[in-house]
Amino acid sequence: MTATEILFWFLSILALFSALMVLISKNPVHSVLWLIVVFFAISGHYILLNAQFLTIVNLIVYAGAIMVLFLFVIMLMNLNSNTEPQRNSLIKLAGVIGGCLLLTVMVSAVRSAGEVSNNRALMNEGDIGLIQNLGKILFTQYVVPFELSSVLFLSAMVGAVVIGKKE
Amino acid sequence: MITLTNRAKPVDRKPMTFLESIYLWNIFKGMMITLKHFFKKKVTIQYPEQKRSFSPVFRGVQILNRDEEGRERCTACGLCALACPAEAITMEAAERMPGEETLYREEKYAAKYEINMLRCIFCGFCEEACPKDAIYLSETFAPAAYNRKNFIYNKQDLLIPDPKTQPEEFAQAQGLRELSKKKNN
Amino acid sequence: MPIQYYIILASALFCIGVVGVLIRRNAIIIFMCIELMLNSVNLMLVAFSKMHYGLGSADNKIVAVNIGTDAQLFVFFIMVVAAAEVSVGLAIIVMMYRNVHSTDVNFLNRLKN
Amino acid sequence: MINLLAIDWLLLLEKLILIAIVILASLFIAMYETYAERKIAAFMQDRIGPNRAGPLGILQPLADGMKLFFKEEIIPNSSNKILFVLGPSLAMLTAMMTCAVVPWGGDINLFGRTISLQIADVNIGILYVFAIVSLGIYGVMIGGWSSNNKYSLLAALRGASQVISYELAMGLSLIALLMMSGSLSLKTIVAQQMQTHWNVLYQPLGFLIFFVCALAECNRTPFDLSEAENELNMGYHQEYSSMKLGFYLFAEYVNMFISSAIMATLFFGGYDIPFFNESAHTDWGNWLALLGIACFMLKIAIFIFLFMWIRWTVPRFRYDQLMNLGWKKLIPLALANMLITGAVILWLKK
Repeated sequence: MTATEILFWFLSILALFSALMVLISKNPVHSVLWLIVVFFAISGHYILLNAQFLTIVNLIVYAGAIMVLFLFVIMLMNLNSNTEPQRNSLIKLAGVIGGCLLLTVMVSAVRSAGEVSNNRALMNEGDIGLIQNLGKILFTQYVVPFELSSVLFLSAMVGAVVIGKKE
Repeated sequence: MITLTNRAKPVDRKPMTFLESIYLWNIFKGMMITLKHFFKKKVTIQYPEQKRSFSPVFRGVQILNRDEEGRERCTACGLCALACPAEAITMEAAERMPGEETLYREEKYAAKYEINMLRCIFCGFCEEACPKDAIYLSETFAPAAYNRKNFIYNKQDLLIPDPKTQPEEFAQAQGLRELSKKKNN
Repeated sequence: MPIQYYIILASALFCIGVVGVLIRRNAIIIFMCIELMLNSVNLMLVAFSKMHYGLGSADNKIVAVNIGTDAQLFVFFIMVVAAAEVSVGLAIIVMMYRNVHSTDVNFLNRLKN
Repeated sequence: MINLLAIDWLLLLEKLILIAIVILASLFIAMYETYAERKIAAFMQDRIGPNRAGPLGILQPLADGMKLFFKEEIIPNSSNKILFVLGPSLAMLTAMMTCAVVPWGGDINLFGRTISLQIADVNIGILYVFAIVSLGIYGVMIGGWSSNNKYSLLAALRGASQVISYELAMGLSLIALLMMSGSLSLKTIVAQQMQTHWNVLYQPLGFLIFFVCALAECNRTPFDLSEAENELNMGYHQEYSSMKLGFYLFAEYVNMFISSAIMATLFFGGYDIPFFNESAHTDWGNWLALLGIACFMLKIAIFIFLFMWIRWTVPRFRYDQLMNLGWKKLIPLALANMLITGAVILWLKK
């Protein structure tokens, strides 16, 4: 076991456990906090894959902005475990079984794909994830999508304001 | 409009310009004022060590006066109790026995003299009403106490020390009366 | 790290997201599960990008500089879209809460009839 | 892949010692910031401030800390217990995490090793600071929500929206700076400023916007809406007592220290000694590094004084004024600053 492997297993288990806790927690605020832990674990994976830019963007965008918005909305509505609507257990069971089946299909697909399983993801090396390389590509090859996404952002902002406004 | 001083400025309700609305210049002016105060002389009085002198018209806790020979001046006439708007003063009169001439100045004296400091409003009417110069408002305040009983001052608390037998305490009492020591032990 | 570990981890996260969408009734939690699914896809994309980079650099050192960057930029764009989506989606949920005083998706079936 | 045995243990030890020193130093400085705050407040109000504990009152922070420690700890019955404890610890954690990327000084030589006085020189330094700052709001939000108190909740919501709004302007004001430096690493930015001039000379507007946003991010007056005493009863930490309250207050002071350090690093040359050519005096060795640290601390102290000076001068903004300032004034200004900087850089390159 190298340090990287230990970290990989730790982060994976943390991610899966907290993703499960997102589902299990009755209180929406707890769900949000567990989801933040998932995002941290995924950011940790990005660090292991030497994708530093994505690590930090993931933290800023997801943990720093999106989840704050979620938390904000939940606090504004004052939701807690008492007001939480529950599905009946039959539907829950059906959902869990469906999810497990999906997972089984995916895992078996991966196992049967022989050529992929020989490949490895490079850890701790390869500097394509560094901000300098990504920036160069982003502002040359991908400059049109980049500008389009900024337009998308602007329209989303306007849309949110229009929807949220009291008439 | 007639103004009291020529410093009054009419309220201006113009909408702010952009430069005004980022507040920078005004904040800078305000900060210069606080900086000026930063280097000013401090007005703090270090209380238990330093004490601030009372104003000459300060009306503090009452004292019962004695004459030059150390006799009590009060004759228990009751004018102070009558003048008192808060009804804080009660007294009982007694007649002077032979042999007590060194203690009391007149033939009648106050056997019991109480002022309820919780009622007293320190208006000074008792001092004005007294025909014998027996009650004065001193230049100190009534100290804090833990229960109500201690705020009812009796004659022993109010009388200033005898100038003949206790000249030092008398001199001190003319300045400040240390009631706190007596009351809170 | 073998790539299938990442694939399995990402698909497990994705399935947890799917289950969450199926079993919860709170619109906000459902929304969060969608974010979880997006994130699992992101993780997979980054892992694949590093895999391709590794393969490319083994074949040819000179071309290898940019191999795999597009996957990471895709992740970046997914994050952009997710942020936009959240701002609109949460505005919708707030509006819904204002109208029906609940975030239960079962109250949202009024278009049926 | 790194093998466990192949880790440079000496480097690890060195970094651990550095982390310990930095954390202790920032706690110590935060402690004396409370003292400085009281003294400066007093001086600006023509008083003399605390002067009983020790000579000139310099033991006052210890006394305050002791008091907080010995106070009764109250956890409200209807609060969410776990989150109630988590809130202040998160606030403290995020406050302390930022100091990892600040370069505290140049290199020093000890026992034949060259030790860099920076915990981690990551090439995404500024973005890391941003990430941690944006996480800092969780302490406030969780604390405010879990107290189960209307005032705390209102304050937490206010604080969250304030921090999110001002983060935008902060980021935009920094983009102009990054366009000039071309690097996100704080150490590189300092090195560049050592060779040329301080960034504040090129980016005065950017600095001003950054400074205002830093005030807002630290919840300092005039932007302390989330802890407004007279409107919200102390704000989000109303239900807190004892050392948990102390953590919140302490985190605020640590934040102030760190943001002063960041500002000094980005705009005022970090550990650069003004009007002094370091590269000509490399033979001074460790003394040069120590002088640099002293200079850096001096700059930080000036910023902290500025923070306090503003606190005791400017009254609190109204909530709509705060949002107006953030969205309608600072963000357009920052955008304009960015455009102008970009245009000038293009023009100079031609």
